[in-house]
Amino acid sequence: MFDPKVVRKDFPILERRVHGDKPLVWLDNASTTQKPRRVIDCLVDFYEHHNSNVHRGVYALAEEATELYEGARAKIAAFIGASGKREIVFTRSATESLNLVANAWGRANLKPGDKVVVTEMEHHSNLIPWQLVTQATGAQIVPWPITDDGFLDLEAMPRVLDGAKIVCVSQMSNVLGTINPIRQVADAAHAAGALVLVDGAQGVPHLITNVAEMEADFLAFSGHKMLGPTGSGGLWARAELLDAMPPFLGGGEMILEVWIDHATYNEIPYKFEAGTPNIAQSIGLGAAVDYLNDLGMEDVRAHEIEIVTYALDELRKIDGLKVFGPADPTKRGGVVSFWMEDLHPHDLATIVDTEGLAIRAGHHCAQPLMRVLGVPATSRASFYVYNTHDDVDALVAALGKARETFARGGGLPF
Amino acid sequence: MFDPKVVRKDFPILERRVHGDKPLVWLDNASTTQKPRRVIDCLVDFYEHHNSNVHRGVYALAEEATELYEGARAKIAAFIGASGKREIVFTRSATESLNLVANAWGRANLKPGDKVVVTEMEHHSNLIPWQLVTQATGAQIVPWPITDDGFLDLEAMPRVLDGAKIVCVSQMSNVLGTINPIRQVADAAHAAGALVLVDGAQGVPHLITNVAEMEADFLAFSGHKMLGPTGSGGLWARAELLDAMPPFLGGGEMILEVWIDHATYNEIPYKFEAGTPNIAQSIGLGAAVDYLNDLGMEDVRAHEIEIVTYALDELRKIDGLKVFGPADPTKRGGVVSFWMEDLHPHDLATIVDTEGLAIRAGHHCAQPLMRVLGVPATSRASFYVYNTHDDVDALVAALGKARETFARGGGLPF
Amino acid sequence: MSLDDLYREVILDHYRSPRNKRHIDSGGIDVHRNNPLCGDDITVYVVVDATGVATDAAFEGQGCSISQASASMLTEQIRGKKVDEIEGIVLNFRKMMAGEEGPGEEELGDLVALKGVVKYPVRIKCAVLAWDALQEGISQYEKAH
Amino acid sequence: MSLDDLYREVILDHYRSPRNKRHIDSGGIDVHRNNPLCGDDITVYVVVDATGVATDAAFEGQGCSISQASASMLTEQIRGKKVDEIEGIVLNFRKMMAGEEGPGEEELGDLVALKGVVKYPVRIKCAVLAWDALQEGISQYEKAH
Ligand SMILES: Cc1ncc(COP(=O)(O)O)c(C=O)c1O
Ligand SMILES: Cc1ncc(COP(=O)(O)O)c(C=O)c1O
Repeated sequence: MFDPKVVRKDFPILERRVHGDKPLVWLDNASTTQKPRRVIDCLVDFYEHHNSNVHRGVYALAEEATELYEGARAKIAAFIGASGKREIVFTRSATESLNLVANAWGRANLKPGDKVVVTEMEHHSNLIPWQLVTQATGAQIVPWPITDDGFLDLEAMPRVLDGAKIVCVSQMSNVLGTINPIRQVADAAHAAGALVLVDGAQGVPHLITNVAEMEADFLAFSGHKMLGPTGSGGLWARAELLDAMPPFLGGGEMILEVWIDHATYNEIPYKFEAGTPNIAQSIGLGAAVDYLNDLGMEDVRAHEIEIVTYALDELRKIDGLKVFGPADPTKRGGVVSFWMEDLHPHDLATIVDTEGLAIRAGHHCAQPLMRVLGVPATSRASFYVYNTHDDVDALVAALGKARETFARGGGLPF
Repeated sequence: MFDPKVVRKDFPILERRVHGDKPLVWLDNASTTQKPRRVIDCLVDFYEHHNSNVHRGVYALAEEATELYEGARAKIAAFIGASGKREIVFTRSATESLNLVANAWGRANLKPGDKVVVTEMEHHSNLIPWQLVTQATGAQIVPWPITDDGFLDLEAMPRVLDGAKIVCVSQMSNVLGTINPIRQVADAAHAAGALVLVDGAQGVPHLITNVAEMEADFLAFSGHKMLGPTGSGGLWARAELLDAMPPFLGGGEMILEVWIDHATYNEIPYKFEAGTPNIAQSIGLGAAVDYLNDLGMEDVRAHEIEIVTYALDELRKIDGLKVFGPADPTKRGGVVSFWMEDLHPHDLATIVDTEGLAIRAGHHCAQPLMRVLGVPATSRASFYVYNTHDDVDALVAALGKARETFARGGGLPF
Repeated sequence: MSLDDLYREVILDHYRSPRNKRHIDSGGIDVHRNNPLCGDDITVYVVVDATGVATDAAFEGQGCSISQASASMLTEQIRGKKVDEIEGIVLNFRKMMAGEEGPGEEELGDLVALKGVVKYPVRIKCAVLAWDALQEGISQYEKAH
Repeated sequence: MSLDDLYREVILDHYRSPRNKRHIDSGGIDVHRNNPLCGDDITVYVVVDATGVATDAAFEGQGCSISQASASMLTEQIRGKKVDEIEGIVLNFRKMMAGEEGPGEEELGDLVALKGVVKYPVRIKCAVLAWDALQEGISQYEKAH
């Protein structure tokens, strides 16, 4: 098991001080993670030694860049248990991956009246693309409700799946931390004739992910949330599905033969990678995967359970603080959303920031979920491999300071 | 006027040797350019000191990252003469920008029978997106022919513009080097009631670009072709157009208020930047713009004319070598495509590679143009600020070696 | 950076006991604004009489202390003023938020307490949310009259 | 890296004087393939008689010396062979292109000259283009028989 205090040393930014002399405490990992030296060095090495476009050149640098880029694809395929690298499409982000599915699969397969199931805990990135495509095709969105303790309502499953064409579900909620039972959902969805799109933006960085075991059809993920560069991410999909889908973006690299008014398309995954891709970023994501593999994803998950257990225990001691989502740390990831009486999350985040802590306040791109929870916003601390008990203690201390600033009044201000 | 031999020193990769001890001669700048130390350092500084998601956090790092990201937007707006930074949408590449226009503007505005004009010299990235959207909307593509000497056929202009909804034209051809008369095209197109989409992937890096003077409606550009990181690029469009267009990708950041089945959208440009954008890359592009501004775009262009003049002179001395595109260096950019008798470009590129030279062989993502030129492929050398006469001399010498390898036979092998 | 600059007592007071926080069927100015950063939302209501005087002003919505206090102070500050005077107040408030020193502060009354927000750039959006709604409302009013 | 490994004399000879470069209305195998990297394209034609013997083989298309010479040699090498023998040749050729040493090279005849391509990974696609077409043609043939 790794020691997060040792891991921290690999992350140059964690030396930073903010607001004068306050050491940075990074607790917004659900938004984006920091980058280890190895990833930064990988980018520098690429630009200083191998920078070239991929696939199209016959010269030495093109060959090197292509090998690095395709090597990263293979690493990612192995990391999530894909059956081969042709099932991995590089994108900028989980958002782009989800839009790719909604557009390429959705526009070709949805008809008026078709049902697209979206859970009430989905991020806007797994909702708005489906709003846009259902508006264009005449299909409709069916929300899948959640229970009071923050789980998918499995009792509602038969009803929502009835007549569904696709089910859009996050592997882990970016607000509640809930880990969803993907295999169970996939089995039921397939029995009902629906495909399953998993938003793995939060799950892939934190959980052991194996697409073969999940039995899902699509998995979107975000490289910058798993120690990779900004602008890295991808989509896994079963090869048959990718093969059958029309292209999404058009341009160089995704074609075979082109005439003015029609074209034939390249094999997968290239059919879905139009134009110059995020080359250095995808290679950097490969380096991040190497780093995570060296830590070991079992241990990444074990550390997460450990720190969330500690954080939940400490936060629950605070009077007037309510934590959202599952109580059992083994059923949730390292995302802890909470509400502190009398303190709007926005004020709270500003105050803890003056102590050097980066936490998130707001709707976390999940406005429908905020309505279900009955709050306008939450505060959210989210952990990763470099976070320690000290960070939790710093959070608790900063919350004390926030409480002092806003001496107690009466109840929720809304 | 800068000295390219001094400029070279800013580019670490130009120290590289390939195939043993051959110094790298980078002549594939039309595909992607190398990165100066300043851009690489900017990326490292971002990841080591400021890495955070943008726009959504209230803490110190989010503020710093947002300021850097929006600062880069302002630099780019100024660089191309936009009236403000709200007219700049960050994308991954010119390809993504062109797809954005085809999808967001095209799907909302094209009807069966509408005409989309695409020049015969367009890159696949400014053609395939229009194939996809015309197939979806029932509109049709009208090719705008070129003349024998590689210019847009202006005599055909009234015919192709008649009834056109949009004209898709590159600022500079990535095969012929031709600089197109955008202002003239825009005036005629507007008089005919059509919008003008300029593919600036080649033009923006090499020419002084001012969107106000161009009078176009959309300008796509590619950051990685102008010294910026891979994964950088953007779209400029007139604010009224962006305001009126529906969104393209859906997700975080591009929304205002979200319900399960509908949403309202953020103001421009954020409406078009769904999810975590290419943050470090866009900031790096800002650093590239600083670097180009320090060189001075007038001088960048002057250097280009100078080196192309020399290159054309030297290449024309080679027996059996045909250069495509305009003969006058002031009417073309630093892209030189040619055919050498008896030598397929693919073989030629392999041979010059063994001498350390990176040139491109193939259709350059412009298959329709290859048919017009009557060749299956061309060889292409393309220049930028760090290229010198020595590089041209090395090319000429390597071509001699290629000729030796393929002792002369008879004519074109097709 | 001192939090006391941001969270002045008068701000916390307006936050805890917001003035004029109620719905008005104004028939006049009635504009909703939302801050996509944090989900705060505010609706500003102003009743303008035939002589162009704001005889009543109120707000609804929820959000952080800064957005709520700013809205509360806004309603107090514009009540009984003429529309063109109100435009002056909007201008002076925006100047203060842009960090410009200057005359006109005395007209802002309690609102001067929001001056500290300038040091917290991401929070400026919170402070101006109600003002964006008010300004939009005034433009609509002026177009209609 | 020596270019002589790549551009052996026999390759240049097949490039300059391609064998069996013509159209056949084969009624048998007739498959077109294109290399999107460089735009090379090849169509392979094979006439197979009732006993499963390739009585004629030819190609058309254009491209670099490697793709053209490879196609030219292919037609020579498979002529007069039975379909299952041809499958063995395809396999041996692919093995050679994958850098595997081994028996079977003698069956490849002139094609052994293409061994040097292995050191130029981006050019392997050129060498196998005609073979991809042939293999696709054989599958189609076998499905139909
Ligand atoms: C559950 C979930 N889905 C999607 C996204 C969007 O991912 P990206 O930032 O890569 O666009 C996020 C992150 O914000 C997320 O938490
Ligand atoms: C004229 C032209 N348009 C578009 C593109 C595509 O740009 P990008 O590589 O940024 O996708 C290119 C570059 O390949 C180009 O030369």
